[in-house]
Amino acid sequence: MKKILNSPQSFVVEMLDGLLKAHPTMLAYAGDDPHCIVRADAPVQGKVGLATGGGSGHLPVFLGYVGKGMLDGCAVGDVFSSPSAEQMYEVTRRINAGQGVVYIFGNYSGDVMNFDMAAEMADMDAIPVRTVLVKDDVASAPRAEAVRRRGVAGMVFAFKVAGARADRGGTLDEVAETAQKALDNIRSMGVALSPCTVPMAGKPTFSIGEDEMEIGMGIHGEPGVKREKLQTADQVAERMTLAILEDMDPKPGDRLAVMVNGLGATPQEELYIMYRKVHDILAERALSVHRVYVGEFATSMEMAGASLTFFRLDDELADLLDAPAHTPFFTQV
Amino acid sequence: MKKILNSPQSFVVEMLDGLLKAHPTMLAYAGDDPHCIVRADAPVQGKVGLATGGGSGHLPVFLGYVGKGMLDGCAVGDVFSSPSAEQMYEVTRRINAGQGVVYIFGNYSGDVMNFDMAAEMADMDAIPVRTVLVKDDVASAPRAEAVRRRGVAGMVFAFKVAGARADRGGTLDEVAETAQKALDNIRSMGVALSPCTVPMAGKPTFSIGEDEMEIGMGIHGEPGVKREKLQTADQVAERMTLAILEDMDPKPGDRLAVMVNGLGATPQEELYIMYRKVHDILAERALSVHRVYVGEFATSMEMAGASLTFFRLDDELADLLDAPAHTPFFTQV
Amino acid sequence: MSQSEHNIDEQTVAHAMKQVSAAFNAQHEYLTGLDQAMGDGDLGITVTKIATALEQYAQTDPAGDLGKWIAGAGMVVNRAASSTMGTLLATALMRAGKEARGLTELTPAVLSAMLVAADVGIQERGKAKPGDKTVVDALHPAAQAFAEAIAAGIGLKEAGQKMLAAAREGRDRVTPLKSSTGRAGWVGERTVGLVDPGCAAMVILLEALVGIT
Amino acid sequence: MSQSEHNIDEQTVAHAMKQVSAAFNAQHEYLTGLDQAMGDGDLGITVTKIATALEQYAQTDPAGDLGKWIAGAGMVVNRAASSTMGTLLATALMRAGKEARGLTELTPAVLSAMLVAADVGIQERGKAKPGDKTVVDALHPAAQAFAEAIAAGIGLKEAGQKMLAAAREGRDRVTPLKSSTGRAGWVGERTVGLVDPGCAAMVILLEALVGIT
Ligand SMILES: Nc1ncnc2c1ncn2[C@@H]1O[C@H](COP(=O)(O)OP(=O)(O)O)[C@@H](O)[C@H]1O
Ligand SMILES: Nc1ncnc2c1ncn2[C@@H]1O[C@H](COP(=O)(O)OP(=O)(O)O)[C@@H](O)[C@H]1O
Ligand SMILES: [Mg+2]
Ligand SMILES: [Mg+2]
Ligand SMILES: [Mg+2]
Ligand SMILES: [Mg+2]
Repeated sequence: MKKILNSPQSFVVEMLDGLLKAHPTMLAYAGDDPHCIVRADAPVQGKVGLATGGGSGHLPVFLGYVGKGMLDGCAVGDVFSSPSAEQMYEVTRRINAGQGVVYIFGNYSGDVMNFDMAAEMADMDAIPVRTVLVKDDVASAPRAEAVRRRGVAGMVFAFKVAGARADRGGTLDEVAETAQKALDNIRSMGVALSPCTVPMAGKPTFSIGEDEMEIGMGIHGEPGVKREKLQTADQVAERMTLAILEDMDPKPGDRLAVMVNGLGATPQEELYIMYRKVHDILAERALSVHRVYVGEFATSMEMAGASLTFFRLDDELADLLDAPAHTPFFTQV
Repeated sequence: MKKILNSPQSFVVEMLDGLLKAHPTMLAYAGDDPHCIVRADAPVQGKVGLATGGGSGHLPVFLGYVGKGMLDGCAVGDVFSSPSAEQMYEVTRRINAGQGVVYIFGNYSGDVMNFDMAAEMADMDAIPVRTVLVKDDVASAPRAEAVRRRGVAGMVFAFKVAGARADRGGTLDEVAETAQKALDNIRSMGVALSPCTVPMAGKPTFSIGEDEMEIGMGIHGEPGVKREKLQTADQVAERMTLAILEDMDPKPGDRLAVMVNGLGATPQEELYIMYRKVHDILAERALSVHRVYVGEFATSMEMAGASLTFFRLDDELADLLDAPAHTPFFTQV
Repeated sequence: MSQSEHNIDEQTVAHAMKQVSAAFNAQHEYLTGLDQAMGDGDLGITVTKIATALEQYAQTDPAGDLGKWIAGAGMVVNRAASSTMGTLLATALMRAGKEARGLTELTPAVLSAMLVAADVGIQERGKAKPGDKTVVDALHPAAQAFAEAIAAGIGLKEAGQKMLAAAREGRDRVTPLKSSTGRAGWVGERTVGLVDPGCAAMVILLEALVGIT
Repeated sequence: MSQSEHNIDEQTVAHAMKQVSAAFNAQHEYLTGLDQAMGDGDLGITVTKIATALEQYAQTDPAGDLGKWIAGAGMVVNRAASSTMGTLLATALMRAGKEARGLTELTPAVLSAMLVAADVGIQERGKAKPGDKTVVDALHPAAQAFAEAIAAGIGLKEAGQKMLAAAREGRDRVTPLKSSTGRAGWVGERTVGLVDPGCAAMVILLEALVGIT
């Protein structure tokens, strides 16, 4: 295992310590447990709170989107594993300004169960909570079983528009509905070229041949659609684009936001080579591109690979997506 | 070679095509040669032009900093090799608004010779040019031979403050002097854990043992100070911090901007673990941290490793660094 | 045999916790391997964390309320390990604890109720049903077999063996099936023939418990 | 031997260009290896690009002005390969071309002046001096030896051999030294005993040129 760290045991806590030392005006600990992080100005009066949470190892997801225009708090788990219900509840309590809290997180059973428990704790304290699950990965289950799909990079778009809706005074139900409406229009798919290593495990999560890739792999190394020979950038981009479009079924003239996301080790040059092909296919189909995000938005530590996300916009969603935001990892003007 | 690309030959041109398709309102081709990129609104009237250039494979360096508040144009070479003098000159010509052009680029002989030739061409066309060389890597030569040092991530700070100075109406000489003053106060050092592969070469630029690192390695794999056993994050951060501080010799109370830069494959979690230690050492020495930049600012494709840069600020430099900027890879509000 | 010989006192419960810890520590690599085959690989880490947490918790004083104490172990487990398995185990401990509120000794009937409550709790929390190839497929038949045996007046030791046999049988019955829940659900066809890691962990846990009765 | 037998015509210059291309193509892996040992590794790519550019350029028509044509080759080389070696070679071609302006044939004296101009140009552009362990250490003695031989009235063929011997000797003379310029300068002590890749490339180029005289 070749990582810059002090010890696997201290990995997450030291990462958080560094993050809060680097961004003291933006982030703060919710209380004594370093795994509970909130906006430095939490609770934001008059605003619905937005919380997320999940395992570490995905920066900027999840914590990196806590800040103005996006999230209010985040419960941070160990690498690739859910934070506890207590931690989620601690965040909930600290960001609730009396308007309630919306949970937006990925559809992984550990996270789902813990957020369910946290919501029960919040309920006992009379904090109203709404839960919106991110299930954007089209490769993780066929359309008929879309409820089983896992959440990947598309969650960033949900954070963005729900955050903007909350900023504009949306009620608890309105913010949750906006997040759900966004997610109904968000689809993603990934490809992995190399594994990554969980510090505590010390060895790669899976192995993959020198000339192989896995289309559809998830951000913890969950198996994808197919393990096969490495293809060209155009072929990979085309397959992901077509798979998403087939699932989403947009009409000519529809407006999309596009995200090409690096999983960790893939150079940005390669992401742009992929975007080029995506752009050309969308143009051919008369789909217009409203905004483009290329970079690292949801990673799997040092995994090589990329994911593609489309977000179909109507006027409301486009307007919310365009709103400014400012967090440690995401600044939009 | 495991990369998402179509062919090594088309790597740079397709990357540029993707970049311009993704950022059409920010970037434009200078003319027929796709390697010459300028701001979409170039030339900016009444402003000194800022140009850079160098090999590909370092995104966001160099091209990613072309935009509002930073650079006006960039000549883009093949992976790890200089663009041609003609290309640099083409950029120069297109961004000159009559106030002349400042070149800021890294001290690599290919780039130096070609920018020298470009300046000669500009001179023949009566475009005044000033050249400022980036030589921030303290590991690349001892202080006595600082003129031989290579330029690494510290150049981003020089782009930033020179860009702000130009925006505020600085003359050609003033902008060049500001860039030089900044660079006199900028020092960097890197560490590499893995090599990277130039697409055209098809195999790694060097090899390094499973448990080894190289302190002081450059962003093309130039040898560093020492090849040794992998150390802890705290040890690595401390060595780089102390080496830079020794060279820079700041006084208690001095203000620094800090950049922890990932070379490509290193997860941001690890960068923050390093920043934590840097922060603590600076605090011990009563050095104050004005701004922190953690992320990928100057990469070596998929190389694992990181670099650390300190930028000592006076009021003028701090003010220029704080100015807003908006480019495809760098947005500051 | 006197009635109290069949009962489980505070010390024995604490000892049971330590036995489970030891078993998890001994088997974590095996569980990691099973979980990796399912496209994940954190289960070994999870049980190690649970082991450390329980070992430490076992040093604390039940203070006359075994039920509260066991539920407290659930909180500790959730804090220490909040992956699926950790959360389910935490839920199981909390629900089991509820059945023993205010007690200083656990009778066979209470033990049986605790196991059933754990089973119900895990099903409610995870929403998996028997046959989905999850930990439920080991725990549910085990809880049923134990409850039946105790209800039939069978001694604790023998009831424990019946429970264990049912757990192992349940684990093996779903091995040929395709996983449909949790992470393994995404691996689909490739899980056919693979032992469910959660079932394996549950059998290890029950073996450790029975070992001390 | 008639005077014109010693002169180099347009066709021969074009042929020389193709020979250099072929030699670079044949030796690119060797040069990459040398450059990698110096902590880089792009020199093979550089010479391949130069080879492709020159091969194509050699098809074009000198149109009665060999000097302009050779200088044009320099522009083409700079465009195709702008690493240190490419830029220096481009500079060399531009400067050499200047010495042959308006000519349709190159006399030994012109050839000698061209080589000296190339040497001067490379030193001006790169600011390296003999002994710095750069391409200058192969080219400078070669240009000097050739100029001396031609000035002494020695025939082209023999002068070429003297030039080549001087280039090889220059390359070998600096091998034991430490590189101090360019990328290799950063490798410091570890370059002692390594052949300078630029010198090696220059020897390959001169060998290809001499091969056709
Ligand atoms: N919804 C569920 N209900 C019950 N058990 C489940 C459920 N999902 C997964 N499991 C069990 O959890 C085991 C995996 O545990 P663990 O590795 O902790 O999960 P994860 O890594 O997904 O958080 C599976 O083998 C299965 O037995
Ligand atoms: N300043 C210089 N002047 C002359 N020759 C130089 C100079 N710097 C480097 N060289 C030569 O260039 C060779 C390397 O060429 P190349 O690989 O193209 O350089 P780079 O990769 O640095 O652009 C060296 O072996 C050396 O002979
Ligand atoms: Mg897990
Ligand atoms: Mg080079
Ligand atoms: Mg697991
Ligand atoms: Mg080189």
